[in-house]
Amino acid sequence: MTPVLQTRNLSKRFGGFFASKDVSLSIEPGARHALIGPNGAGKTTLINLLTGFLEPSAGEVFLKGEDVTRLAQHQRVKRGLVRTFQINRLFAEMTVLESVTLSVCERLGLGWSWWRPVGDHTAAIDEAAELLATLRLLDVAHEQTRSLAYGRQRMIEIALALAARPQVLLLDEPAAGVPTDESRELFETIAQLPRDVTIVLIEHDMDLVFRFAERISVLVGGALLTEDVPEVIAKDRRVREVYLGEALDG
Amino acid sequence: MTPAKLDLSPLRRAAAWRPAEYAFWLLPVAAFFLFPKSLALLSQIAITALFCLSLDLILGYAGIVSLGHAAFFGLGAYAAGLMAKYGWGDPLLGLAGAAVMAAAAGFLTSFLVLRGTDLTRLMVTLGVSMMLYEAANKLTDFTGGVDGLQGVDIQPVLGMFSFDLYGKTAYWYSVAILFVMFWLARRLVHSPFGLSLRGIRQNVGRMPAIGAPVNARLVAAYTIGAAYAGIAGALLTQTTQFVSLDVMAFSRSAELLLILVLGGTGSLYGALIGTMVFMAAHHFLSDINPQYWQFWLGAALVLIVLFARDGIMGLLRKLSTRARTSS
Amino acid sequence: MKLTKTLTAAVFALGAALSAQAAEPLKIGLVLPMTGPFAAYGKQIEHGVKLYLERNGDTVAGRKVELIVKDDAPGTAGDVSKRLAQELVVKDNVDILAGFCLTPSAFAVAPLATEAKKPMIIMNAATSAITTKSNYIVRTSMTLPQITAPIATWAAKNGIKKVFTVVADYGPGHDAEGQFKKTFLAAGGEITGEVRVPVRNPDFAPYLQKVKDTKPDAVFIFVPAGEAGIGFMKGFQERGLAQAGIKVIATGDLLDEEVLDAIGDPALGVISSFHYSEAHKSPENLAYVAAYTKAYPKDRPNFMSAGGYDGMHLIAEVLKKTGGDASGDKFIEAAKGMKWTSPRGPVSIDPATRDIVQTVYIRKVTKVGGKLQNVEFDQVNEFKDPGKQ
Amino acid sequence: MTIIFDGLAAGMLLFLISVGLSVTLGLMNFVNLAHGAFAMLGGYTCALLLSRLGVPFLLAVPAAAATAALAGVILERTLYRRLYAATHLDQVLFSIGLIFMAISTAHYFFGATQQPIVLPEFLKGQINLPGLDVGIYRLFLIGVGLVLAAGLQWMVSHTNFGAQLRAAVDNPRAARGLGINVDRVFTLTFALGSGLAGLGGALGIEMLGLDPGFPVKYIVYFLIVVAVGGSGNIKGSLLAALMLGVFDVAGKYYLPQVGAFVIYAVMVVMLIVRPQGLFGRSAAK
Repeated sequence: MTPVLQTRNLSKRFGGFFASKDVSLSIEPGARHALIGPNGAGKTTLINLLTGFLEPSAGEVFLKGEDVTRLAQHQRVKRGLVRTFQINRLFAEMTVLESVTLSVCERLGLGWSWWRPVGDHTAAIDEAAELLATLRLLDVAHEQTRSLAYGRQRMIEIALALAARPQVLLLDEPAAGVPTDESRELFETIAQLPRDVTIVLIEHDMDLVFRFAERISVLVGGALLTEDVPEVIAKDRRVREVYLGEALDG
Repeated sequence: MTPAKLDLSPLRRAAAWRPAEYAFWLLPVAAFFLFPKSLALLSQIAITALFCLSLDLILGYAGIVSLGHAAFFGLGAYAAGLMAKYGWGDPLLGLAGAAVMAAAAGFLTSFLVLRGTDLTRLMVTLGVSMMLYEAANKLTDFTGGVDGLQGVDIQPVLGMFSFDLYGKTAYWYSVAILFVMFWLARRLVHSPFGLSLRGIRQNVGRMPAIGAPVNARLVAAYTIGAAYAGIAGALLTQTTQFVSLDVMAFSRSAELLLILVLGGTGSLYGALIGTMVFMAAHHFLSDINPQYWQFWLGAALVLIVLFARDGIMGLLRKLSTRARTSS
Repeated sequence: MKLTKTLTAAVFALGAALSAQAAEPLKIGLVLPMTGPFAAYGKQIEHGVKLYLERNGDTVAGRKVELIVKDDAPGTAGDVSKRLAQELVVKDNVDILAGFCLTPSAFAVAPLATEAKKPMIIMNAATSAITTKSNYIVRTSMTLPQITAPIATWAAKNGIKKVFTVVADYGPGHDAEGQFKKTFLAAGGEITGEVRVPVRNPDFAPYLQKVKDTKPDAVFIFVPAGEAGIGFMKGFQERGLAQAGIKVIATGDLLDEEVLDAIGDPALGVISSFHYSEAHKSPENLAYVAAYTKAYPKDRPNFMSAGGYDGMHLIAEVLKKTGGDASGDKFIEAAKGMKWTSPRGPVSIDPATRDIVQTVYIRKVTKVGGKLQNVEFDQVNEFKDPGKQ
Repeated sequence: MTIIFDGLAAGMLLFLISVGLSVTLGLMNFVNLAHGAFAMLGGYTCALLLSRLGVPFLLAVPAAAATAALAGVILERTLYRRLYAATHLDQVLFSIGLIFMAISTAHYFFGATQQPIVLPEFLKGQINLPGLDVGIYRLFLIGVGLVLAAGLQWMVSHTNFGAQLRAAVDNPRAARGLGINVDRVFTLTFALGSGLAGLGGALGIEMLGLDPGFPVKYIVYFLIVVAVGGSGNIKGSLLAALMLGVFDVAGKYYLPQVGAFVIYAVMVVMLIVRPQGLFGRSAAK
C-alpha cells in the first residue's frame, strides 16, 4: 500500500540550529499516528513543514505519492492535507455556523463566488450544520465564536479542519488547555472519525496517546528517534530516558 | 440527515434588506427636497461616501490599511477627465474607463502590500501615492499639473440630463452611482467571497489552512477597492468638470481613513454614515468659524476615540442592543 | 493722475445720485483658504477687503455690503472651491464671487461664473491664462509674467550676464521660469542652468551647491511665499554665495512683507520686481499702511491684502457706475477700462483682457527704521501682462 | 564631498525630528501622529524665547525640549494613557484629532505667518576647506544628533530605566509583578519622546521654518524615517535618516528633474526588501 503521507530527509534549519533534521516518515492510509517527544523536539515544526507553513531547508514531502514540497499551504489543503493549530486560530467575530460555512465554502470552491449571498448556498450551510450536529455544537451555532468557553472553541478549531474534508488530518495538541472531562469527550469525537481519514496527532498526555494511537513516532532534537506500535514504544529504553531526562530537568 | 433542530434562518437571511436600510436610502431623496440649495455639498458627500466605501472594502473587509488610497481616486479622476477632454465625454463611459484604469493600478500595486506589518503597509501605500502625485505634478502638459486639468467637457448623462448650475443632475447621478455601487458591494460582502475576506481580516493565519489562497484574495479585494475609488474619482471629475492635483494629495487619503474609522470599519453603512457626519460637521463648523473650525473637529475626534471607540456604527449597535434589552 | 481723480469723483457723484433706488444688500462671496497651508494668504486678502469697507463705509451705491467667507482649504482643491462657489451662487444668492487665492480654485470656478453670469474678482491667483477662462473674470492682483519680465529686463541692463534659475516645480513656477528665460535671453543674457525644486522642500542645500558650482552672476528664484523662501535665503547666506559674487534676483513673492522678518538679515540687498511694497512712497499708501497697521497690528500689509483691497475698491467703483447693478454683463462692461490710484500706485483694468495693468517696481531689500523693507528704485509704468501678447 | 556632508546634515535633521516618534511608536507601541504637534510646541517655545525674551539660543533649545516634555507628561496623564490598549487605528484617529486642535491653537495665538529666528553668530556661516564647504549650523546638527543617538542607545540598552521600559512594554503585567512602576515608566518615556520632538522642532526652525501647519507638513518625513529604520530602534532610525538624507540630497544635486521622487522611491524599495525596517526585529511587537 502506498503511504498517504511521506517525507524524505526533511530538514529545517534556523541559522545553525536544526528544528527538523533528516526526518523520513511514512504514514499509511487510515493510520492513527501520534508524534511525541519532549518540548522543543520539533513536533510542531514538522507539522508546519508537512503543511507548508514553513519551507524546508532540505528534503521532500509526498502526499499520496505526489511531491507537494513546493506547493503552497492552501494547495495542500485542496489535496486533502489539513491541520489544526496548537493555539486556536479562529474567526472571533463570526458565529460558529458562519465560521464552519466559510470553511465548507472554501472546500466547495465557492471562495471566488461573489454574487449570490452565502445564505443562498444552502448546500454549504446544510453541510456546516450537519458537521456541527456531529460535533455537538448545534446549540451554539449562532453564537459569536469569541463568546464561547475555551473547550468549545477547541472543538471549533477541529470543526474548521473537518469542514475541509481532510484525507490526512494533522492535530497539533488538540486537547491542550482543555479540562480533563472535556478533553475525553473531544478525543471520543476524534476517535469516531471515519477510517478513510488518516490522523496524525501531537499530544503530551501519554494516557490519551496510548489509548488512541496505533503507531507512534518519537522525535528528539528535531530528529526521528524511533517509530513503532505503542506497546513497543512504551518499553523502549531510549524513549523512557528522553522522558525521564526531561522530567529530571524540569 | 439535516438537523431539524437548528433554525438556519439567521444565516440564510443575513443578506436580506432590513427596514432600516430602506429607510436609510430614503434619506437622499428626502435631502433633495429638504436642502434643494445644498445639492453641491450633497453630491460631494455621495462621492466621498463611495470613496469611503472603497476603502472600507480593503480595510474593513480585507484588513489592508492604506494611507495612499487617494492614488486610485486621483487616477480615476484623471482618467475620466482626460477621456472627456479628448472627446469621450459620455459620463458612464468615463466611469468605466476610470474603473479599468484604477483597477489596473490597484492590481499592479497590490503585490507591494501583501507583506509586512500595518505600519509597513501604511508607508508603502503612502509612498506609492506620493510618487503618483509627483508624476501627475511633473506631467504638466498632460495633467495640467498644479493648475489643474481644464476643458473637461462632460456630455449629458444618458444623452438626456445635462449637468446644471443647481447641481440637480450631478446629485441624482452621484446618488444613483453610489447606490448601484453600494448594492454591488453589499452583494459582494455577503457572498462567500466576502465571507472569506472577513476571514482573512479576523485571522489571516487560519485561511490557508482551510484552503483559501490568501494572497490572491487580497489582490482581488485591493483591485476591487481601487476600481471603486477610481469610480468615485471619476464622479468628482464629472460633477465638477475639473481635476485638481489635490485629488491625489496625502491629506485626502488621511482624511478618508479618518472618516472611515469615525463611521466604523467593516460595515458598509459605517462608511456611508461616517462620511455624512464628517462632511456635515466639517461644513457647518467651517461656515460658523472659517478660521478655527479645525479645533472643534479635532476635539470631536478625540472625544469619539475616548468614548465611542467603534465609531458611529458601534455606537448605534450599542444603543440598539440597550434598547432591546431594556424593552 | 489728475484725470483719474476727476473721473473717480464724477463717477462717485453719479453713483451717489443713483444709489437711493437699490436697497437690497450686496452679497459678496469670498472663496479663500482660511485654514491649511495657505491660511496666511486667505487672511491677508480678507484683511484687505474688510479694510476697504472700514475706510469707505460698508454701503456701496446704497447697497449694504454683506461678506460671506467660505474656507476652500487647502486652496488647491478645485472641487472644493467649485462646490463652495456653487453654494454661494445657489444658496446664498451672492451677487459677486471674489477671492480665489490659487490658480486651481480660479480655474475650477471659472465655468461656473460663466454659467451663472456672476462677476468673479480674482484677488490673488496669478496664472496668466485665468482671465481667458470666463468673460466674467476681472483680476486685481497680478500675473506671473507681468511681475517676472521686468526683473529679467533689469538684470540684463545692469551687468548681469549669466543667470541660474531656481523655481518651484508647479504651474506658477514653470510660468515664472518660462517668462524669465524668454525676456532674459531676448535681452542678450545667458542661462547657465535651471532647476525645478519640489514645492515642499525642506532643504535647498543641493540646489544651492549646484548654483555655487556653476558660478553665475545671479540666481533667479521663484518659490511660493513662505518657508521655501526662508529656507532658500538662509541657505544662500550660510553657503556664502553672496561672497562668491552671486546676486539673488527674484519676483517679490519671495520677499513678501509677511515672511520678510522670518527670513531676516539674509534678505538684505536682494533685488526683486513686484507691484506692491509696504514701503511704496505715495500718500495713498501711507494712509493705507497706517490704517492697516491700526486695524491689524499683528500683521504687515502685503501684496495679497492689496489685491483684496483693490478688488473691493473695484467692486465699489463699478457699482457706483452701474447704479448698484451687479449683474454680470453690466458689471464687467463697467469694470473694463476702470482706472484708479491704488496704494500700490496707478492701476487700470485692461478693457481687452480684463486683467490688471499696473506699474511694476524694481526694489531692493533695505532696513528702514529697523524694519526690513522692499525699497523701490526703478519702475516700469503701465505694464500689461506679457503672458497674453 | 560637500554633497555627502549636506546629505548627512539633512539626514541628521530628519533623525532629530523623528527620533521622538521612534521612541513612542517603537518602545511604547503607540502611533502618535501628533508627534509633530509636540515638535511645533518646541519650535514656538524656542522662537518666542529668542525673539521676545532674548534668551540665548543654546538655552532656548533645551527649554523648548523641556516645555514639550512637560506638555507630554500632562497629556499622557490625562489622555494618552487611556489609549495604550486601543488599536493602532484608534490611536491614529486620536492623534489626528490632537493635531487639528494644535494647528488651530497655534494659528489663534501666533497667526499663520512664519516665525522668524536668528541664530547666534557662532552658528552662522561656513568653514571652507579645500573641496569641502562645511556649514557650521549643519555641523552643529550632526554633533547634536550623534550625541543624542549615542545617549539614547546607551539609555535603552544599558541603564536600569531602559531595562524597566523594555520589560514594561513586553509584558506590563509581569513587569508590575516585578515591582516596576509601569505607569511611571510609560509617563517618563512619553515625556522623553515629546521632549525629543520639542528639541527637533526647535533645532529644525532654521531649516524647516515654523508655522501652524508644521505638524502636518512633515508628518510624512517622520513616518518614513521610523518605518524604514524599524520603529523603536535608535540605531536603525539614525541610519535610515542619514541614508534618506544622503540619497535625497544627492538625488537632487545630480538628478534634479527627478526631484521629490527619490525619497519615496527609496522608502518603498527598502520597505519591500525589508518589510520590518532596517533593524526591525521588534518592529512587529
